Amino acid sequence: MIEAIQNAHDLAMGADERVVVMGQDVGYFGGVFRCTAGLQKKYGKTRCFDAPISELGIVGTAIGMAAYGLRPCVEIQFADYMYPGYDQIVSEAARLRYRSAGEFTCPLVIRMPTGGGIYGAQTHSQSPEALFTHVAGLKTVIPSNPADAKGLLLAAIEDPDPVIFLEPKRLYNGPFDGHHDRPVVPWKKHEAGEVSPDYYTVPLGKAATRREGSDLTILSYGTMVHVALAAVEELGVDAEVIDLRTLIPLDKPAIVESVRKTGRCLIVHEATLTSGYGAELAAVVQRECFYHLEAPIERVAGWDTPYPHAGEWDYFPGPNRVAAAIKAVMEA
Amino acid sequence: MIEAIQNAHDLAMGADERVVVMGQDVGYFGGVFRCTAGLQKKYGKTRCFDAPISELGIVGTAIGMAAYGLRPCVEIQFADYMYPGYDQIVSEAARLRYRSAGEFTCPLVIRMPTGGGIYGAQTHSQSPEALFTHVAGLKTVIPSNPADAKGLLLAAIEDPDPVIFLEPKRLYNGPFDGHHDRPVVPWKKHEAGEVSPDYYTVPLGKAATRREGSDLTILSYGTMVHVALAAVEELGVDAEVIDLRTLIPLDKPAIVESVRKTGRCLIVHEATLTSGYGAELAAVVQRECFYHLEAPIERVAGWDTPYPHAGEWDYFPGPNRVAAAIKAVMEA
Amino acid sequence: MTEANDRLPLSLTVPEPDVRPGGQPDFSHVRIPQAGEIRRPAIDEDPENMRDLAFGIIRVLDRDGNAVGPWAGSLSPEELRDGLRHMMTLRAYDARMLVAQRQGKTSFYMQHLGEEAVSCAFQRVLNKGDMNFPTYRQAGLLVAAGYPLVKMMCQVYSNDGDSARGRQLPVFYSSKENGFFSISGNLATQYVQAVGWAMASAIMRDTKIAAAWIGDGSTAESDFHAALVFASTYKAPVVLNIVNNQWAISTFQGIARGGSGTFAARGHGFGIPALRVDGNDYLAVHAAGAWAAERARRNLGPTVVEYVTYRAAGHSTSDDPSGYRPKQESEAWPLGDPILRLKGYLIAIGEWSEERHVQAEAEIADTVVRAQKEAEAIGTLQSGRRPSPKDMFEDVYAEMPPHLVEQRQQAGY
Amino acid sequence: MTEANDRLPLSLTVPEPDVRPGGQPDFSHVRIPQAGEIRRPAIDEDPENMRDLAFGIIRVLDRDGNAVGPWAGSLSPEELRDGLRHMMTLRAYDARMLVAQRQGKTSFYMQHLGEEAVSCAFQRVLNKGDMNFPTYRQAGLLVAAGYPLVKMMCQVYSNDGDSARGRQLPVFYSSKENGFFSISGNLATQYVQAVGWAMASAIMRDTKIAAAWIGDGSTAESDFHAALVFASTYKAPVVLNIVNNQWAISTFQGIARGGSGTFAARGHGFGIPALRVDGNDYLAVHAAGAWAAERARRNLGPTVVEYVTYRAAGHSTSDDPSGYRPKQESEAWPLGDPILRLKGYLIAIGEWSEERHVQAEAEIADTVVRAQKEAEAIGTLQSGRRPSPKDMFEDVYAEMPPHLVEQRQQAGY
Ligand SMILES: Cc1ncc(C[n+]2csc(CCOP(=O)(O)OP(=O)(O)O)c2C)c(N)n1
Ligand SMILES: Cc1ncc(C[n+]2csc(CCOP(=O)(O)OP(=O)(O)O)c2C)c(N)n1
Ligand SMILES: [Mg+2]
Ligand SMILES: [Mg+2]
Repeated sequence: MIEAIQNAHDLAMGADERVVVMGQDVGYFGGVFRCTAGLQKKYGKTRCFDAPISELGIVGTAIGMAAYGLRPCVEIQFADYMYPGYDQIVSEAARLRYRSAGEFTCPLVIRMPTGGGIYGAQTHSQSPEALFTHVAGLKTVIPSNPADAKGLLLAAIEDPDPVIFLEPKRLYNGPFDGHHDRPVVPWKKHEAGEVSPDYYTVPLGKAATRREGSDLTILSYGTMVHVALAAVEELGVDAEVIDLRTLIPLDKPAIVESVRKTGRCLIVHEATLTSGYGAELAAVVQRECFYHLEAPIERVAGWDTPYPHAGEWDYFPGPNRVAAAIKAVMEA
Repeated sequence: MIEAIQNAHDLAMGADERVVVMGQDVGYFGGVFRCTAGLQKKYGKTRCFDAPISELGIVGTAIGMAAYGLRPCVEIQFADYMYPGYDQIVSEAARLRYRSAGEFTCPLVIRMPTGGGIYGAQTHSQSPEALFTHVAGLKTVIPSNPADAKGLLLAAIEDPDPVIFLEPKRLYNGPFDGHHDRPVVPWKKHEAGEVSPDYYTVPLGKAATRREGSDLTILSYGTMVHVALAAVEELGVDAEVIDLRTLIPLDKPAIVESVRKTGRCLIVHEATLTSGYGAELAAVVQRECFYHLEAPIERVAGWDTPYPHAGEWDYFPGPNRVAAAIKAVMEA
Repeated sequence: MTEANDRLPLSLTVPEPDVRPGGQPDFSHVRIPQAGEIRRPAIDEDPENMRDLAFGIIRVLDRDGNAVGPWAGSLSPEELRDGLRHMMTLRAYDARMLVAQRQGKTSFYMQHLGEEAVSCAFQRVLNKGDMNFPTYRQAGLLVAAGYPLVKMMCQVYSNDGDSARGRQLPVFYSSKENGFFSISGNLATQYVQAVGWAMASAIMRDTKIAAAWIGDGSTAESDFHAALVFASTYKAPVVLNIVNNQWAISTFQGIARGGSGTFAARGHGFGIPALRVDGNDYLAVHAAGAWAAERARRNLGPTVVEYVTYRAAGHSTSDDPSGYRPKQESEAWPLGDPILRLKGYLIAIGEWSEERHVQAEAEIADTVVRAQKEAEAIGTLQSGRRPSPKDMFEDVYAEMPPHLVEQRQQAGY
Repeated sequence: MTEANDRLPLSLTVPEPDVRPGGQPDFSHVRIPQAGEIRRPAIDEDPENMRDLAFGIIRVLDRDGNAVGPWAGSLSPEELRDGLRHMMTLRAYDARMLVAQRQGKTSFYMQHLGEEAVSCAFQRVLNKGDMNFPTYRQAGLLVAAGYPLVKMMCQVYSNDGDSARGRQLPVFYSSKENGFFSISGNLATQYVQAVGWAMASAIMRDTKIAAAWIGDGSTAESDFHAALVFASTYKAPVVLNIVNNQWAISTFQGIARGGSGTFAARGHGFGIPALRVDGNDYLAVHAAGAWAAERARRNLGPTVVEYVTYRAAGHSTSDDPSGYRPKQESEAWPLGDPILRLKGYLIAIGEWSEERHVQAEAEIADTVVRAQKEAEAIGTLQSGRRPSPKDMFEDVYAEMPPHLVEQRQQAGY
């Protein structure tokens, strides 16, 4: 997935000189996850450069650049470190078009690796998507595979509004079904690991059905799509698995159609449960599908605690927890 | 409500010399809303003092003070301005006990006026409670009347953990039923406006039933409790109106019992709808009361836009919108 | 580690202004250099060699109405008369809008009383295409740029003529055309955005520069630091203005400033040259601003400029300063009134007269009243033509997403 | 406003280190004052009169192994031998833990190679009850305080002996008893907390002081600014340490520092006195730290201290510095190795010998190995006795709220 993201940057910078890349260690070194490798060499150090360790400064200057007319695509080294830039994201990037009635706009992409599974403990594992989905004016995107990552990132860079682009870091080097004790599978062995070298976009706001089924609908995104698929296969249940890809705007029609068909719904995410994005999904689904629902909607999510180091796999909502929840939904 | 909050500070500072008050304009002047009036004079300027305009600094130094053993109770001038301090709240205050396994703790209260209704536009009207309820380690409190405000604030100051204390600013000078075109009612004409001068606490985590009823359950908090009650009276529907008072920890038994009884549920808050705390409430209620629900749960909330100035009353979810939603829930 | 019980107890310092209500204002200890006293370094002077400029006060107009010293001479009499008219217009405009707010025609207002020179004079050092990132107290930038008063008033009234569709608090103007960035209610956020905007100009090998604005109190915010870090690192073509009007609502400047003598000194921590200027001296503001703008244009990087002035009125219409400072403090303020000072100078050099001044006042009053009538003919916050509630759902995104379409329908539009 | 098309295009400056991989490290332009050259001001010196100290480098040990100048003499030979042992212990500990990480016994590790003097020497200026707010690169504070290595290792292994129940990333220690505040993964947040802690001590009229720690790169964060604003305003009894080890992961210090010559200079923007010290000179670190601590104890307020050192190893076990700097850069670094320098000095004054050194190395290696065995007998990240998953739900709050009780039950506990 790293190559796909790097390639999206490369194509975007090649196609549009207004695209600039900034972030901690993204310049000469090419990013701690290598997502910007080679860009400085190719496009020069005023188009891809290292920033001081100030997420506020990165987002704040990027807003100024976007208002100027550039298309900054900036990296926050870990989603856990976006908080110092949160004021600029929420109070500024998200509101600039609105408060100036379109006179000033903010075409800005803020990328950040998210999620756990790499023993990063509480400050390298967070999934803060719900802190963005609550903010009017932001779009929030989270791919689950390289092909989508590239197409969504290019769509995000083209988008005239600020886009939060969450990259599940556990998927950087391969799909991950949650069985942490099994050998790592690289992307090249996965069908979605094949990425066209061309410039293409995946539209924001469109979910993808990863598996069709009739027993229940599983709504998920990012790493957890793979975990959900694994749990489904292991249980042998005929679930429909929807990968949301974009959280805001939400592809409500796809969700509603599926749940009305299956009559059952499970929501799976890695972020802490309470007030997570799953709550919004549950609220929407129960309202839109009330007369079709045969069982309460269940949520599988991270526990409402910080992400522990030693207990990483006790915390991570792996296939067993997902399977148990599938059973609960099916048996209710 | 201002006097009640001022009085709670006064009693807490009198009872415990570890209680210190800090914030912008809270010292000599006594706060832009006068909630700390007279405290500096009474307790000296090292126990109640003005802070520089740095919400980060206010929260950050308060965490250090709390770790030292003090009980800081700090004011953020408007909830809309808490974002610069959000990193310290989320990454530090909320996690200190956990990450040090109790070696260091953070008994800290962060007060902030919240909500609209005073023509404050987008930066003096926000209701960011969902940005706190998603964070493990925080408690989130929001009173709807002076008696509760005092008792909850004293409980918050006594609490050994960080508490976010949201004060609906539209309630500072009187209850508000959402009819902005009618004369303002002062608290002294309202029963909950009577506040005992004694030191007392209202326990965190306990909801209050403001009106018993059997037709439907309305879950709300802060200003919207009064709006909901008004809509209920105007419609003549026999609703049970629950004032949550504490969002985290949530009084789930009270909610579940009520909805199981009435079979219908409406959630009302002023914050933007998507990923608001209402989503969490809907997710919990549909799960716990699935077999008792006779209609989809509805949410009335602020629109998913910034809070506009001229259109304040088009934005505010007033009694008409609540009434329409009650009808929708009752007729579904 | 050893025990240290033999130590005297520590104590917390909480800075206090010299006087509080009831006390007698006394500014005699504030050292104010003579007009003409402060040197004018070369534009490309090494910051390390001009540290002294952060601790003096650059002044051009002396007490007798002469323009003296190395910073004098940046403006023609014609330009100065324009400047006088801008300041008088801003003051007249403020006065009318204040009354309009008291009359309930809008919800809120913020004046510039005593600070008119800062924004009015600075605007004149900018070129078309340059961008200010102002606070709510720099409307003089718009007035001096010739932005129509009617449009400003429509914003204040949140009426249908407001180009921002009534969405923002009064005085939160925006005009790209006039180099005035959309105002934010969150203090200081614009400061670092200005640096980014300036960086963009440099990245694009353009010639535009940015001007960042902040109040004394707001320099405590994080954005101020980020702005200085980024501006210093990338040598952004930006002027970093700090308007020190002595007060942040009820809090005096000593709380934000702490132990440094001045706000200008903040620049020294970053190797950024810093000037400190008499903010009530139109000529000094212009000269210092021009110096800093020239540095930016020559790709020499950022300059910090502190304007020493005084907020003569309340913080806003929600504030009554008599609760925290003596009523007479404003009059005791030693740098005088910017309008009177410029007027006196123009008269002294024979380019203005009491008669012309009275006439100008009348003309300006007339202009403002006419603009107000025009604006009120459209509407005020509570009456007349107001933006449609339908507008509320526009511009959240470039294209309205389905959930907002749905909500707009729910709202009945 | 006028058009400015006649201007030359601007351009963005992006600072670069002098050499990159493949280049030849050359530190000859780095001005390094002679040992003994920098003056030692009185403890209560006015910050304005000691600006020069932010631009020099306080050094005590010269190249010939003498301790010279006004900053010499703060430690006895006995204390220096302790210091040597602490540094050697830290280095031996690091080496073992690095191997343990490579062996998969834990997930991650961060070394102090080359920077041992900073934390080891500074700890010795503190009293019991004082509090450090460290980063992940000051474990020397614990070693020098006598905190058991076994406990440190249990933390690194996240095993059942870890007092923080395996919750934190390796090296994120915590020990209230030893004046070591719980480490955060979010850079810089501790800096302002230290100021608050110090303010609390002053509010309570106590005698304790705080020491804040930050890396060169992290000074760009907002918390750094807030810390300086609050410390300067309330004259908090805190030492504001900045460890400039030249690198922030792959980013050289020039990006964070920008145009100011040094990080110490940041203090000048706030009127805070600032020292700049040879961080590889145990005696200099101790003397400067003691000076700053004494200022705090005398209620004279904060001091900024920049330690000039070099991160000789990778940023962490996740980092390979050969990707962004020449491999030989570390050796070319002109301030030498802190252990070798102190050893040389002790030998020069006849208080140490090569033999004793070899023996000490063996003893220390033995101590570390024994501690490691003890820790591993409890467990490592992947094996042995680990904290129970049940613990995961504890300490989120003092009392477990119902929703966590429910989740714990769901988890099977
Ligand atoms: C982030 C943030 N915190 C607090 C406020 C509330 N507030 C509005 S104006 C003000 C004082 C600003 O003082 P200063 O920067 O000196 O500007 P001045 O009003 O004097 O021009 C405060 C505290 C705010 N708007 N934003
Ligand atoms: C808020 C935040 N942003 C980014 C990071 C990622 N990060 C961890 S260490 C580091 C470099 C820190 O450099 P410096 O402050 O110089 O300390 P050093 O490692 O050299 O001791 C970065 C960018 C982080 N931990 N926290
Ligand atoms: Mg001010
Ligand atoms: Mg470093």
